[in-house]
This record gives sequence, C-alpha cells and structure tokens, in this order.
Amino acid sequence: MFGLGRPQPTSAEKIAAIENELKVVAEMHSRMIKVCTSKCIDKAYREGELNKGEGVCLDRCSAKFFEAHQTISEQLQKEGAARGFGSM
Amino acid sequence: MFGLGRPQPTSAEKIAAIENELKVVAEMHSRMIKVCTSKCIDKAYREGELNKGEGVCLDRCSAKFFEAHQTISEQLQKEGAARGFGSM
Amino acid sequence: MFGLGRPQPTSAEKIAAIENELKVVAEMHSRMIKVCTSKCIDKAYREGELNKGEGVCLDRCSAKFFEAHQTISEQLQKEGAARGFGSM
Amino acid sequence: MDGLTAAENRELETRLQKRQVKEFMAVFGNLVDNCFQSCVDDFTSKALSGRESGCISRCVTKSMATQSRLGERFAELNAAMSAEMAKR
Amino acid sequence: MDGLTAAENRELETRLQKRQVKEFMAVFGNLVDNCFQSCVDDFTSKALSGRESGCISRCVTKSMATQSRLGERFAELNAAMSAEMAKR
Amino acid sequence: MDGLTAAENRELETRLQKRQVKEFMAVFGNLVDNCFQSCVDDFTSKALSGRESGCISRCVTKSMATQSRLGERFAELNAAMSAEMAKR
Repeated sequence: MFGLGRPQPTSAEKIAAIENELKVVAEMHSRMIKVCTSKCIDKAYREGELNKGEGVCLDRCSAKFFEAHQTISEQLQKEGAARGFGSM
Repeated sequence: MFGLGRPQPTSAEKIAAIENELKVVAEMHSRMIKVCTSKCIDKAYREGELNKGEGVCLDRCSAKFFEAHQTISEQLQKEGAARGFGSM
Repeated sequence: MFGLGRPQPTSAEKIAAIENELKVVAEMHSRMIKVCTSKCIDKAYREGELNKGEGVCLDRCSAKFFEAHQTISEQLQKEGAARGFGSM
Repeated sequence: MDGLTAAENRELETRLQKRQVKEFMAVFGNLVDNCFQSCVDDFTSKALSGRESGCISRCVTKSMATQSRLGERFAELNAAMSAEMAKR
Repeated sequence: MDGLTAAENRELETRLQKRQVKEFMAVFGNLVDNCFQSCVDDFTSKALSGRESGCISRCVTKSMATQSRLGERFAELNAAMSAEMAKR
Repeated sequence: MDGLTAAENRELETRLQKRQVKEFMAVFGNLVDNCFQSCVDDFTSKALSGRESGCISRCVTKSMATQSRLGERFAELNAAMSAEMAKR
C-alpha cells in the first residue's frame, strides 16, 4: 500500500504480515460463530445439548458463510479495483 | 490528562497524540457508516444501486450524526467537568 | 499456556499479566454497562434523570451480571478442563 | 504492583494510560451510537429537530447517571468478590 | 505533522499503515456480517441459493456505494467543522 | 513460518500468544453477554432465580458445543479452501 519500491521486507514487516493473515482467519472464525449462533440456536435454551436440527443448521450455516465470505472478497476485489480501492 | 508538570512530550507521546486524533476521526467515520446504514438502507437488497431516497437519507443522516456528535461532546465536557470526569 | 518450564517471567511478561488482569475487569465493566442499559433503561428518554425503577433495576442487574459472570467462569473451567480447553 | 522495578512501573503506567484513553473513547462512542439510534428517526431534514436534540440531551444525562451508578455497584461487587476469593 | 523529526515521521507512518489495514478489515468484516445476516435465511441446503447469492451481490454493491457516499459527506462535514473550530 | 530467523520466530510466537489470550477473552465475553441477554429478564430480585441459573448453565453448555462444532467445520472448510487456492 505504501511500501512500493522498498527493496525487501524488514523483520517487523514479515512478522506483521504473518500475524495479519492469522488475524483475518481468526476474525472470520469469530464472526462465523456469532452469525451462525444467531441464525441456528434457539434463544430459549430449554436444553443444553445441540439438538439435531441445530447441529445440521450450524453445518450448513458455516458452509454458506464461507461461500459468502469468498464471493464477497472476489466481488470487492473486482469492484474495488474498478473504483481504485485497495485490494484484499 | 496525566502529563501535568512534565517539561515536554517525548517522541512516543507526540506520535501517540497524533495517532489518537486520527483514531477518533476514523472511529467516528466507521460508527457513522454503521448507524446511517441501519437507518437508511432497506435490508431487502432488491437493487444494487442506492435509490434516490436512500442517498438523500444518507446525506441527512450524516449531517445529523455530526451534529449529534458535536453536541454530545460539548455536553459531556460541561457535565463531565461538573462531575470531575476527564474532558474530551 | 506456552511458558511451561521457563524459569521466571521477564519484565514484559509480568507487565502483560497485570495489564491483562485489569483488562478483564475493564471489559467486564463495559459489558455490564451495555447489557444493563439495554435491560433497564427506557429508550424513549422522556426524562434525563434515572427514575426510581430504573435505578433499582440497574442495581439488581449488576448483581445478577456479576453472579452470572462468576458461575459461567466456573462452569467453563470445569467443562473446559474436561474437554481440554484452556482454563480461565 | 508487587515486585515491579521502577522501570517496569513506568512502562505499566504508560500502558494503563493508553488503556484508559481507549476505554473512554469506547464508552463515548457507544453513548453517541445509542443516543443517536434511540433519538433520531426523521430524515426529512438535515438538522436535528428540537425534539431530537432534547431527546439526545436527556439520553446523555441519563447515560452518565447510569454509568456512575453502575460504576459504584461494580466497585462494591468487585471488592466483595475479591474478599470472597481471599477467604478461600 | 508539525514538529516531528524524520524518524518520528517514519514511525507515525508505520502506525498509520497498521491502522489502515485494521480499519479495512473491520469494514470488510462488517460488510460480510451485514450482507449475510440480511440475505441468508434458508438452511435447508449448504450452498447459497441463487436468490441468496443475488441478494449478497446487490448488498455488496450497495454497501460500497453507501461507504463512498458517506465518505464524501464525512470529508465535507469534517472540513466544515475544522474551519468552524479554527474561527473560534 | 517460511524464512524467519529464530529471533523472528520467538517474536512471532509472543504475538500469537497475546492474540490467543485476546481471542479467548472475546469469546468468553460474548458468551457471557449472550447467555445473560437470553436468560435474565426478571429484575424483581438481585439474585439469579433457579430458572435463570438453569437457563444460563444450559446456554453455556450449548455455546461450547456450538463452538466446538463450528471449530471443526471451520477447520475443514479452511483446509478445503487452501487446497482450492493451491490448485489455481
């Protein structure tokens, strides 16, 4: 974004890059937990176990969330590039 | 807030002060996006473009959000000072 | 979690441990404000003062929030230990 | 601050100042969001109406009273819990 | 960037880059959450339906338009406010 | 951790530990908020009722089951995505 033309990454930059990648994944994970809990889990908490419907819903919700995450990334790259946004 | 009586700010303090000012602005920006999206944008997403009503609503919402932000800052300074809170 | 077998904590580790403890408390405080405001305060804001009902509700909500926080910590330690999670 | 050297104490204090600023900003931001969300709903004009300004002002006053009340309760409950822990 | 040395400026720039990455990630994450929440509600299959994909795609386009419109307004309002402050 | 020196690896590990603590605290905090919000609604007393305690306990158990199930799905989906990316 800024570092264009610099010869090679410093230690701090290399570490920051790896850290950042892991952060993206961790954040996606925690967002998935939040959104799929709100979509699939009955808020009455009448039982402590996941019932079958909830379990299946979580499986499908996580697959859909991944798919959505990927298509949105791709769309943003395309449209963002067109508008001159940074790519991701 | 704490630095009373210290002769002059160190490098780290100067950088932190600038960083902080920019953070305040950035946070206000991102809160405005969240709140005005929730106030103005229809969640059905039947179309990809902003329609005229949504656009006008966003313009007015952002103006109102700025005004609210400012009056709240001022009120907090007054009432906070009266109660012995830190000023902002 | 990782530091097993290390002789003694470094400066940075000691500071991080204290900082972390304070962070846990501060976060609990701010979550309590959020959740008890949503449970007890009427969103119409017809008056600026807390009325008696709201004040009493806040007192009870804070006590219940603390109790819930503690029982949840304990349950997580027990069940988490059983499942091999980190303890807290 | 048991067993810290003077240098460690200074470092810790710097960190705590940063945390305090961060927390104040988060509380302030949540207050703006909450009062705006609760009080502003009319986007036929770009200036806050008298009704909206009044509502925001009462919301700020009540939010400060809420924070102050919950702050007192939190301190009491935290002290009681620490005493409880020390007994075990 | 008044009164900073070259070294301070470099440090500041590094911090601002980190902040920018962080903000972009937060905006991206909120966009994913919001579009998924608004568009996906059917968990009878694990792939996004055509209706859901279409909704997500329109949601992304509209969210980018929203951000771009609010970005312009924010810059104007911020400039106006700074001018106002300078007058006092 | 390609191409990092031993010192870089140590620094990276320290950062990852911090991140892990941070994430655990966020997950724990969200769990408390969610279970309290869903289970506690009666503020006529300051102690949790039996019904509320039971609900919270079931909520914690179910939340852990949810996290564990979504953790498995996330790992699978992430592995599948990485394999997909490597093919391109």
